[in-house]
Amino acid sequence: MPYLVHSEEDRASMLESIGVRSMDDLLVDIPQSLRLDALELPAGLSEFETMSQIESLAARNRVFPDRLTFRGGGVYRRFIPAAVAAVTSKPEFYTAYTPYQPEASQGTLQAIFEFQTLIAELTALDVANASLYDGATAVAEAAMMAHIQTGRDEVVVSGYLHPEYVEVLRAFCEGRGIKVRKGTRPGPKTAAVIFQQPDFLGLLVDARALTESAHAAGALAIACVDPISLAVLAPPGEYGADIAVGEGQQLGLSPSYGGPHVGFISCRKELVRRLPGRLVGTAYDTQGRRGFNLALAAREQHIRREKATSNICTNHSLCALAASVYMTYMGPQGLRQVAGVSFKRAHALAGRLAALPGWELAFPDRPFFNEFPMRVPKAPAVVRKLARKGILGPLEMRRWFRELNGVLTFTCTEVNDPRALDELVEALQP
Amino acid sequence: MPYLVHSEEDRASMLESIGVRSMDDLLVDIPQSLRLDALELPAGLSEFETMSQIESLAARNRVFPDRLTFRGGGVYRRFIPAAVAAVTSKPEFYTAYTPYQPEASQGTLQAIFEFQTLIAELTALDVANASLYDGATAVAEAAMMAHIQTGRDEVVVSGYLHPEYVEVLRAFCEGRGIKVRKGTRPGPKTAAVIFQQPDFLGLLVDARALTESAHAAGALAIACVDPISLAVLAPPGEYGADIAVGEGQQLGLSPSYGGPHVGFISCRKELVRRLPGRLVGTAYDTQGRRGFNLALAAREQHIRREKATSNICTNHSLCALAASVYMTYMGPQGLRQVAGVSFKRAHALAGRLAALPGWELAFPDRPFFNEFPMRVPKAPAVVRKLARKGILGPLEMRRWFRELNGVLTFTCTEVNDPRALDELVEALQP
Amino acid sequence: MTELLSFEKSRRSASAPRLPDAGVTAPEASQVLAPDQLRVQAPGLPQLSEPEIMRHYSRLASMNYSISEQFYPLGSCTMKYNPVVNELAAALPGFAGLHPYQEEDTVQGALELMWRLEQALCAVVGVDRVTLQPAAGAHGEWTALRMISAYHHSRGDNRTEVLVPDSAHGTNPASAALSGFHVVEVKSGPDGRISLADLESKLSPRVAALMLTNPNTLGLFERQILDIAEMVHATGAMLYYDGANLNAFMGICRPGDMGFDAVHMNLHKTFTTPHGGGGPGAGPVGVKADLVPFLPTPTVERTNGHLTLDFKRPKSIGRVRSFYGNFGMLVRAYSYIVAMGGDGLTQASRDAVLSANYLRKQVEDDLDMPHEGPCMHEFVASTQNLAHEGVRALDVAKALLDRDFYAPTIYFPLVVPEAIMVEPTETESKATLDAFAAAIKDIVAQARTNPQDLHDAPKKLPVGRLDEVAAARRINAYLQGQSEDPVLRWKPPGK
Amino acid sequence: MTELLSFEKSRRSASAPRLPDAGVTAPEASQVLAPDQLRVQAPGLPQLSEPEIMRHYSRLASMNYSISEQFYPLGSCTMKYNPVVNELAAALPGFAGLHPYQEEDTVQGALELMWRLEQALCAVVGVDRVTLQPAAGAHGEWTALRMISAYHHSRGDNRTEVLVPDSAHGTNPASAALSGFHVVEVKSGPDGRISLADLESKLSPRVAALMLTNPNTLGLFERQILDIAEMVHATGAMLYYDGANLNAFMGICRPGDMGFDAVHMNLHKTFTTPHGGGGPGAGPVGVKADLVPFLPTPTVERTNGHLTLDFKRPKSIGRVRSFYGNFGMLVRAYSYIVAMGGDGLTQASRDAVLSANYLRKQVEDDLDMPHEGPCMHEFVASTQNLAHEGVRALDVAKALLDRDFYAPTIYFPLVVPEAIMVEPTETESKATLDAFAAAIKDIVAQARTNPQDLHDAPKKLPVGRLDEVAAARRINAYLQGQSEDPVLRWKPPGK
Ligand SMILES: Cc1ncc(COP(=O)(O)O)c(C=O)c1O
Ligand SMILES: Cc1ncc(COP(=O)(O)O)c(C=O)c1O
Repeated sequence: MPYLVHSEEDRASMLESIGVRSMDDLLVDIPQSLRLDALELPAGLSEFETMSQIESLAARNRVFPDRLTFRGGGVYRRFIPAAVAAVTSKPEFYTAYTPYQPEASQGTLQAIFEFQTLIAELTALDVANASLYDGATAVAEAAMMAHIQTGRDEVVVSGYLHPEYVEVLRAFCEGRGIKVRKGTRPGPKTAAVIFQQPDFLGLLVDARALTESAHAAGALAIACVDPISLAVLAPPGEYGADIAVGEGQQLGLSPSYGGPHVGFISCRKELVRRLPGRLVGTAYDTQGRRGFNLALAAREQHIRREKATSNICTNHSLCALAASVYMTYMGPQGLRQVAGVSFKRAHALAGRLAALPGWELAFPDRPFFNEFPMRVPKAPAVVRKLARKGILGPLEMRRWFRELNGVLTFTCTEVNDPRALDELVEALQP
Repeated sequence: MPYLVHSEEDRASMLESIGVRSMDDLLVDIPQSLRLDALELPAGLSEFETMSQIESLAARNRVFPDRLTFRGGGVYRRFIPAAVAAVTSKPEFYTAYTPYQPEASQGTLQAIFEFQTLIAELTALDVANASLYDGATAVAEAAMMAHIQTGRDEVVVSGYLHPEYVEVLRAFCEGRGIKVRKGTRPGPKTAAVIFQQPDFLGLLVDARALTESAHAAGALAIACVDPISLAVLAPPGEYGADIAVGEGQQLGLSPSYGGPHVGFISCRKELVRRLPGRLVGTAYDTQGRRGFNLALAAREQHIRREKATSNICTNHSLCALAASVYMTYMGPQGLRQVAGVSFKRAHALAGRLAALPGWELAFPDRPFFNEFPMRVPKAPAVVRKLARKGILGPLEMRRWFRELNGVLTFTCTEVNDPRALDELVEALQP
Repeated sequence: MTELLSFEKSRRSASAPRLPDAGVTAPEASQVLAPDQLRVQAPGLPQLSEPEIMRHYSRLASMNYSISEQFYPLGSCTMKYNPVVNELAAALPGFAGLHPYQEEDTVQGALELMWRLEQALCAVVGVDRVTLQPAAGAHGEWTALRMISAYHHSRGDNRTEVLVPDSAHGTNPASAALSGFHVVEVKSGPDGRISLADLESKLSPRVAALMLTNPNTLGLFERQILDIAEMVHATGAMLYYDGANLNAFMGICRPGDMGFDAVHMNLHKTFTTPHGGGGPGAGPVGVKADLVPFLPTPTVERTNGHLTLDFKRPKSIGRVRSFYGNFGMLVRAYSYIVAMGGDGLTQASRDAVLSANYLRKQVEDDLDMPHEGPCMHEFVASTQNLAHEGVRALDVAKALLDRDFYAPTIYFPLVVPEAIMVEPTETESKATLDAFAAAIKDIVAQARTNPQDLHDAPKKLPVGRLDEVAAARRINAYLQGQSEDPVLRWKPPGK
Repeated sequence: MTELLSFEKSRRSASAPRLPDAGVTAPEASQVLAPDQLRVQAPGLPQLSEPEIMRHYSRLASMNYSISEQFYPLGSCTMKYNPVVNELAAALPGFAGLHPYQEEDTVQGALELMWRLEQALCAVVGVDRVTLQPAAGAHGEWTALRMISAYHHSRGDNRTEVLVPDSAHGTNPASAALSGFHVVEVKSGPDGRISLADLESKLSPRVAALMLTNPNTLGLFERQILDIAEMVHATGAMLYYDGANLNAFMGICRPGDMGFDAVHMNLHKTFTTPHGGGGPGAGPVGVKADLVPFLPTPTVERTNGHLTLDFKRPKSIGRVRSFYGNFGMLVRAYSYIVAMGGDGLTQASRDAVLSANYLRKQVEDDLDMPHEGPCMHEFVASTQNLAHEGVRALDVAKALLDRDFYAPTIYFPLVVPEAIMVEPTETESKATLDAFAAAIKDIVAQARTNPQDLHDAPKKLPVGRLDEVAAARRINAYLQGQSEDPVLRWKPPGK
C-alpha cells in the first residue's frame, strides 16, 4: 500500500517482539461495540490513477491567464519569482515541524527571524510575529490585543474594511464578548479603531486622522495594510498606528482559491507581550555562538493555557518563508518598482475606462493605489461579457454593499501588461 | 543584472585591491583588434518577461496527452512516479559537478554505484558504468570496446537496429576506421554482432542464436535492449551476450523532444577494463568506513589522454539518478507489472487493429513486446486523421525503410488506459 | 555551518532585480498623492542578488532536521511521510491559479474536490457534515466551541464552562477561553485516563462541553469513553473531540460513534499535508446533525452534480477566516485519501499502533513507563529513572539530536514529570525504530557513565544549547528601554 | 551521517508499488513467448516503500557539496549559479512532453527555440552556424574533428595528425584519437602560453588541426593567437577552439574573430545549465562557412518564419547522437541568454575575470603563482611552496572541504606541478571570495605549524580520505577471479 513501510513479515516479527498474537491484542482498550468492520471509502489507487483523478478535477476549473485577470478584492495575481517555490519546496523546510528543538531547526528559526524583521521594516513598527493564518484572523487577533491592552469591550471599524475580515472579526469578538461597531468615532469604551489602507474598494483613507482620533479616545489604532503598497504609501509606523496587520498573499503566494496565504502582525514595542503566536529571537550558546529560538513563550497556549494571548499553535510558517524570499528577492527598489508599475497601470486603466460611455470613477475625489471602483451601467453584464472573452473581470461590490450597486472594482499589477489593458478596454467597447 | 552578484562598489573596490585602474588593465593580453564593442544580442529581460517569452514558444508546440500517445520508436510515454523529479530536482544533486572530491560527493557517488548495480542486475551482467549520453552513443561505444578487445575492424549490425543508432554507429566507426556491415553472418574480421531486442519495429529477435553465431566467429555479442522489457524478457546475461547497451529514457525520463535521456552499458567481467566513462566503486577510509569513489580511472581521458577507452567526460549522471529512483520505486514486482500491462495492452490493441478492414500485422509470425508493426492501407492518412482527433498516432516506417512502405508501428504502455485504446480504435473506424 | 542574516549580507549598492516597466503613460504616485500619504523612509529590506539569496536559503535549509532526512518522533504531531505527489496535485494550475472570487461555474472542480473531501472525512470520523474552513487544529477547536456556544444559546441555554482534562494540549483551554468560556480542569486517574469521579464532580448545567483527546495525550485509549459520553450528554453538555490523535484508529473506530458531537482534524497530521516548519495546516471540523445549522459560511452543496457555495445559513456562526479554508492543503489531503483508500487508511492506523507498541517495547527497560500498555499510536515515557544521575528529558532529547534523530516531544503532557512522548507513525521502518531504540540505550548507558556529556549535547549541530534565560532578560531590557537590541528582530548596528 | 545502500535496506517481503492493471483481456507474455525468450531469474532490484526511498535519496543528497550551498571553485568547470527559472522553462509541458518524432508543424516552438539559440551562440562566438546535437564538450570536440576530417577529405587532403598543447584537457587528445587522428603534443613556454617555436616545428601538411583552449587551462590568454592562427592556416590546417573557457570573454572578443574554424561550447559551463553531478550537459559546435556543409543532420532551417529540420545534407558527417541534442538543456541555456541579454553576458565575463584576478591577488602571498598575471577567468596556483612541510595540493584541497568549501581542480593542467586551479565565476560574492582567501591563509598557516592535521583532512565529512590503491587492488582481485567482491557494484553477501 502506498506510503506504508512495513511488510507482512515485519508486522509479524514486531507483534512477536511485543509479545502479542495479533493486532487485536493491541486494540483491547477500544470497546468492541465501537470497532468498525471497514472504512467506507473506495479502495486506494495507484499514484498514476490518483493523479489522473485529481487532474480531471483541476480540468473542471477555468483558470484565467494572469495578464487578463483584473479581479482583486484581497487576492491578487503578481509576478512570483521562481526563487520562491525553489525555496519553499525544499523538504528540509516543508517537512519540518514548528522548531521546538532549536539546535536542529536553525534554518526555520533564522528564516522566521528574518520574516519578522522584514515585516517590521515594511510596516515601520518595532516587532512582528512569526505569522498568522490570514489577513482576516490577523485583524481579529489585533482586536484581541487591543481588548486585553485597554481592557475595553468595543472595536470600531472605520470605512470599507474587507467584508470577510469584518465577518471574522465579529466571530472572534462574539466569543470574547466584544462589540464590533461600524463608524468613525471612537468612544471611551473603544479598544481600537480598525481601518484598511487602501480600503476594500482600493481607495486611500486618511490613516493619519483615523490614528489620531483613536489615540484621542485612548484607543489603539489598527491599520490593515497592503504590503506591496507600503513601498510607496506611508507605513503604519510613520503615521503612528499601534498595530499593523495584513494579508501577505501578494508576497509570493499563488491565489490557490483563497489559501493558504499568510497573515502578518506587527506592533509597537509596548504591545509586544500581547502579540499572538510565535516569536523568534536571538540567543547564544555557551560558546557564544548566535542562534535563534522561540521567545516570549509565556504568552502562548502551551505555557499559559487559558490565559494565553491567543490559541494559535500551528501558524503559516511556510507561507511566511515564501513572503521572506519574495521580499528579499525584491529588495527595497524591486518592491518600489512593483508598486510603482501597479500604480501607474491602474491609473492609466482608470483613465481609459472612465472614457467609456456611461462609465465613471465611483469616487472621483478619492485617491487610489492599484485597485479602483468604477460606476458602470449594467455591471453584471460587464463581468459576463469579459469572461466570454477570456478575461477575469472586475468584482461587483453589490455582493457585499447594497449602496454600491453598479460599482465594480478593477485591479492592475505588473502582470497586466499594456497589451492586456488594451485587450480589456477593447473588450468593453460597446 | 540577473544572476550577477557584484555591485558597482564591489567592482571598484576589487579593482583597487588588485591594483589596477580599470577592467581594461586586466584584459591587456587580448589584442586590441579582437576587442568587441558590444555583443549583438537583445538586451536582457526580467525573469517575468523571460518566462513569458519562453512560455509563448512552448505554446507553439502541440502536446498530445500521454494516454493518447501511441508513438514510440525509441522514446516512450510512461508513468513517471513523482518521486523521480522530487529527487532529481534537489539542488544538492543537480548543482554538483562530477564527483572529483569523493568525501564531499558521497551522495552522487553512492547514487551512481546503485545505478551501476541496478543496470547490472537488470541486464544480468557483471558490471555497468555510470552512464552514457544516450542509446545511440552507447551502441557506438560498445562497438569501440569490441574493436579494442578483439583487434578487429568490422561490426555486423543484424536486423532492425534503430536507424538513428546505426547512423551514430557509422559516424563513430568512420573515425576509427571500422566497417559497419548489415547482415547476420559474422566473419573472421568481425569484432561484434550488434542486435536490438525488441528491434526497432518492436519484434523479438532470436538473441540467443545471434549471440551464439557471434561467439562462433570469435566476435562479441552486443545486445541493445529495452530496459522495461527486461522485467519479462531474457536479459543479455542469460543468453550469453558480452555487452548490453540501451536507452534509459523509459526509466523515469520525459520525452523532452529527444533529450536529455541516458545511455547505459554493462558487460562481462572480462571486458570491464574496456568500459568507457566513469565507474564508481567502494573504497575505505583509515577508520574503515565504507565510501564510494571513481574507480579504474586509468581507462579515462584525464589520465590516459589519447589512449583512453573513450573521450567521454561529462556523462548523463542526473538522468542516471532519475533512472535509479524509477527502478528503486518499481522494484522487481513493479517493473514486472509495468512490463506486463504494456505487453497485454499492446497485444489487445494489435488484435483489434488487425480486425480493421485492410489492416494486418506486418509480421504475423514474429512475437513482439509492446510495440508492433501493422501493414495498413493509406498509412500517411492514418497518422493525419488521428492527429486531427488529438491522438499521436503510430510511426511510419517508410521514413527509414523503403521495404516497409505502408507499415506503421504502434506502442502501448501503462499510460494508455483501456478507454484510450477504445478511442484509438474508434477513431480508425472507416 | 553558519549563515549570516540576509540583512547582514546586504549591500546598499547591490543592483535591484530586473522587473517590467509600466509601459503606460500615467503619473507617479508621488505626483498624485498628498505628501503625507507617501512613505518617507524606504523599508530596510536586504539588497542581495539572486545567487546570494538562493545560497542563503539553501544553507538555512541544510540546518534543519526534517522528516525528509530524519526520524522525527515528535509525539502528538504525527510527523509521517508527506507524499510528493500531493505537492504536484496542489501545484496544478487548475487549482493554484484559481481566484477565490471566480464565478461558481468556473470552479466546479475545486468545489467537487471540497465536497468529496468533506464526504471522506465524514466517513472517517463518523459525523454528518464537515467545515473545511479552519486553518489549523486550534482554529478548529475554537470554531467548534463557537458552534457549541451558538447551539446552547439557540436553546436559550447559557452555559459558561468548558471542561478540559489536565493532560490536554494547551490549545484546548486557550480555545475555550477565546470562545468566552471559563475553563475547568478535569484530573487524570492513575491509569492515565480521565478520572470519572473528578469528571462527575465538575459536570453541571453550567458546562457547555467537555474537550477530549482520544487516545489521550498519553497515547492511551479512553476505555470508558461510552460512559463519559453518556455522563456528559446527560447534563446537556456536548462532547468535543480533539482530533490530533486521529491517526490512532482510522478504520478501527470513529469519534462520531463514541458520542462526540464535534470533531476537529489536523490534515497536517493525520492526512499528510506537510507541516511546513509551523504551518500552514488545515483543521476541518466535523459535527453531528444538532450542530450542522451553526457551521461557518459558506458550505459546499451538491445538487444533481452541480456544486454551489451556500452563504445563506441564518444560524451560522459566520466566517472563521477569509474564503474557504486552506484550499491548497485540502487538495493534498484529498490526494492522500484517494491514494490510500479505505483499506490503506485502516492499515496506516494499524501500523501506527503496531510501531508505537513495538518501539515502546524496545525501550521499556531503559526508560520509565508511567502507564501500562498497550498504547495506541504513541507512548509517553519518563526519564525519572535517570534523575539520580542528574539526567533530564531535555538531556536525552539533545543527545538524540547528536545521533541524527529529531527529539520526541518533551515535558508534555504536563501530568507526567520528565515526559518523553514518542510517536513513530506508520511510515518509519522497523530498521529505523531499531536504530532509535539503540540510540536510547546508548544514551541511557552514557547517563550512567558520563552524564556530563549528555548535558553538553548537542555538539554536532550549528549551535549548542541556547541560553533562553539570558535571551528573556535581553528582551526585557529592550522592552523596558534599557537596551537597543530588540532581540526579536535584526537592527542595523548603531541604529 | 551515513546511509546504507538501497539494496542493503531492501526486504523481500516489502510490498510492491500500486500500479494500474491492464484492464484488457490478452494473454500474459509467458503464455505467448517461447520459454527461452523469457527471463529466468528476476532482477535483484531493491524492494522498498516510497517513504524509505525518499528518505534514502534525501540523505544521499545531504552528503553532497554543491553550488547551491558551497562555493565550488572547480577550475575549468565554471560552476556558476544555475538560475531556477531555467528549470521551470525546461519543465514546461510544451517542451518536456514533446515526442521527438512529432510532425514538424506540431513543434514549431521547439524548433524556433533551437533556431534562436543557434543564432545567439553564433553571435557569441562569431561563427556562421552551430549544431546543437552534441551531448557534452568532449562529444562536441569529436564532432568538430569529424567535420574537419570530412573537410580535408572532401579536398582530397589526407591529414592524419592533430596538434594538442601539453596543457590541454584530456578530452582533446582522446577526441582526436577517437576521430582517427594521431595526436602530437605541442609544448607550453615559460610564460604559460603555447610555444610558437614548438608549434612551428610540429606543423606540417600532415596536420589536420590544432586544438586550442583560450584562455588556456592556465587561465592565460594566448596573446599570440592571431599569429598562431596564421601559422596554422598557412599549412592548410584548421584551428579548433575548446570552448570550456568561453566564460572568460563573452562580449569581449570572439573565437571566430581570432581565426578559429570550429568551436565547441559547454552549455553546462558558460550557459548555466546545471552540471547534474556529471551531466547531462550540451556541447554545441559552431563552425565557419567552410565547415557548414559537414554539419551533422538534421539542421534547423527557417524560411518565412516556418521552421523545418533539414535531413538532406549530402556532405554531412551524419548523426552524432539520436534526435536533436539534449533539448532540455537547450531550453535552459536559451532561457539564460534571454534573461542576460548581450549586456548581461558581457558583464558576466567581465565579472568572472575581475573575480579571478581579485582572488588571485588575495592568495598570491600564500601559494606559488607559477605564471604572471593578469589572468582571465581562472588562475592556476601551486602548493610547491609547501613542499618543504610535506604538504601537497591534495592536502590543501581536503582541508578546504573541512572549511565548507568545495576544492579547486587539482593536478591539472599537468604542466604545473601541485597545481591548484581556481575558477571563482561571476556569481560568487566578494564576501565569499574573501572567506575563501582567509581559508587558504589559515590552511597555509597550519601547513607551517601542524601539517599532520592537513594530512588527516577531511574530518568533518561522512568519510575521510579513501584508499584508492587498496580499491584498485580489490578490483584487480575481482577481475582476476581471486575475489567475490565486484567492488564496482553491490552483490548480496554470499552470492
Ligand atoms: C493534542 C493536540 N491538540 C491540538 C493541537 C493544535 O493543533 P494545531 O497546531 O494545528 O493548531 C495539537 C498540535 O500540536 C495537539 O497535539
Ligand atoms: C578544458 C576542457 N575541455 C573539455 C572539457 C570536456 O567537456 P565535457 O565534460 O562537457 O565533455 C572540459 C570539461 O571538463 C574542460 O574543462
